[in-house]
Amino acid sequence: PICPNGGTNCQVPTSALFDRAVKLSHYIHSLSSEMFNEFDERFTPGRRFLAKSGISCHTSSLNTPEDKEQARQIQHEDLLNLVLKVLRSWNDPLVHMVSEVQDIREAPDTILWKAVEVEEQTKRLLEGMERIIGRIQPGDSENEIYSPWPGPASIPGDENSRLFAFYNLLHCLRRDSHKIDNYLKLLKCRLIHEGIC
Amino acid sequence: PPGQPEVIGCRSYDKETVTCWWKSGSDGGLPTNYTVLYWTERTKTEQECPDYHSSGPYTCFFDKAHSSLWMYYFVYVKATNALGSNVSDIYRFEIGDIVQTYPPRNLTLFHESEKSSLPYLLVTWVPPKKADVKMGWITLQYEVRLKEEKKHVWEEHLVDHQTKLKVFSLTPGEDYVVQVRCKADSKHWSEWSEESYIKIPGGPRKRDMK
Amino acid sequence: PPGQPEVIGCRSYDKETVTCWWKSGSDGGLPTNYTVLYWTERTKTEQECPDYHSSGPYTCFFDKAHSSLWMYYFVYVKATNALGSNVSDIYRFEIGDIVQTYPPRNLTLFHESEKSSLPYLLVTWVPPKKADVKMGWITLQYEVRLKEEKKHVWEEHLVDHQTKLKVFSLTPGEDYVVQVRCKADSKHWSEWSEESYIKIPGGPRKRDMK
Repeated sequence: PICPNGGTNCQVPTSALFDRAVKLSHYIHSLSSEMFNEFDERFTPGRRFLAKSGISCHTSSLNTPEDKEQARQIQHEDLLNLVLKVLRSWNDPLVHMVSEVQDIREAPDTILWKAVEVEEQTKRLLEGMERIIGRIQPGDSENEIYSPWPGPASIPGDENSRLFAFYNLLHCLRRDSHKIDNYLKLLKCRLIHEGIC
Repeated sequence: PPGQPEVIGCRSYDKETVTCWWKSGSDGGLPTNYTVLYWTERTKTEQECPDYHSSGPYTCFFDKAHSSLWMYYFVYVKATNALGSNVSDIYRFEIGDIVQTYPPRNLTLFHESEKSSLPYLLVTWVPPKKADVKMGWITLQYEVRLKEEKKHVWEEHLVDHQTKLKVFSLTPGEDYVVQVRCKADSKHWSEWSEESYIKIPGGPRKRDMK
Repeated sequence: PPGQPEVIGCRSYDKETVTCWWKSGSDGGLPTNYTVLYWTERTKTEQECPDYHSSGPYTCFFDKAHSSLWMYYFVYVKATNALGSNVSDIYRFEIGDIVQTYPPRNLTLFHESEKSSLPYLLVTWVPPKKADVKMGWITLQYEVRLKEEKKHVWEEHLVDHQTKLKVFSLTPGEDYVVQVRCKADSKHWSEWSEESYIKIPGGPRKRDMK
């Protein structure tokens, strides 16, 4: 079969891959923010979650750029692989999140639907990132290390610690999905629009 | 052997799932078996159509789990009977190329003459079903067409992303028919919506009619 | 001792730097000294506000060197005088959550009636100052609103990332007022831009006016 680019090796244009990836990352982050805000409003008042030992994310060991200058200096290959690592680090926690939210008695239905949607769309985005990286830097990034999730840090039977562990997970998801969304938008400007968006 | 079958086309209504249509060639009166097969840009190995039924006869439906945003699909049909087999040409697509939504819905017409210095026809509609517009997944462009019922020439108006349109200077006393359609990611127009009708008030009183 | 001071709020115009506003409590007429203190999720040790002046009186400015995304900041004010001291509640934020840019600039209006079957108003603008859209550090969504000057109801249009909008079906002969605002990473809308005005040509010929 003849492909649009004339050859026989049909490929979705890289610009289209990035367009779809950015739409997905934006959507995942807005859902994650909504979930966190809804849970924060419902469960945090009076529980002083943050006064506890503070927030800790399983992905904090990944050396991600924290401001514009750092993001500007990092090579795009490294930034692409970072996005892939962060995404992979969320496979297991998202599966846990979907099952956990069903056991939280007063969790609003909207959080469950959004958790399922985030899990599904994150898988799609991960597939897309693997395509994009395969396109931009052919080479095996299959067995790249990522940040394994240690599992829920809650004391069995202690409802408050369980809610705090869930709060912590939602907070980290909101933060990491914002990072992914930011980095992808940067990469799209750099690689598709030659740095002039 | 059987005549050559054909993949007629593939379409995505929502940029998430895909339906392909196919037709058989001549089967010479022999019982002939048809198989829809596909591979993708990544998985070179051939697989069989996951669902022959959801979209009706002579179709193949790829649900979310079987459709990908990120790669090309290559689909063909194989016809086999006692005398041998025959294959269709390969139909190639990526989901971005085949998005064609359902038409817009709830087309409503309202003639406004009080609140405005100039009377106008207010046409409103809502995006088609299954087109996830709120997430920005699909960006839609709309086109409205209208004509006097008794005439043949349509007046067509492109209105970008708006879901309403005011049309000024229509002929008082005439009956109008209106339709709207939409285009997803500037690829394919949907079918036209159902027709809506309205009579524009005013116009020559009966007694004045010659 | 002095009354309780308060951190009113913090805002980032560019997703790179932060300005916080605070106000003092009652000082009972005694000379009272105010110190803004903060720590972050990472640097647990308390530090003093790096810059009390760049953003004007009763503020604290965190420049790029003192700003980092994806990290909680905890800010409070301490008032001290001869009778003792008092502290405000702690104001907690992440920079990503307090981004609120300046409004878009150079709002221009152009009525186009030749090029398309339907006349439209072309609204264009440029991103706000200090927002690094070019590099992709900030992506903006815009909202345009317009209304007939003599009316009260605004018509609103959401625009994704582009800096122009075609608005169809405006009433010929009427004067319109238009504004635009923007939102970074779907957090907080900026203020509305300055108003722009235009009279839409056409309208009922003077002769027809009763």
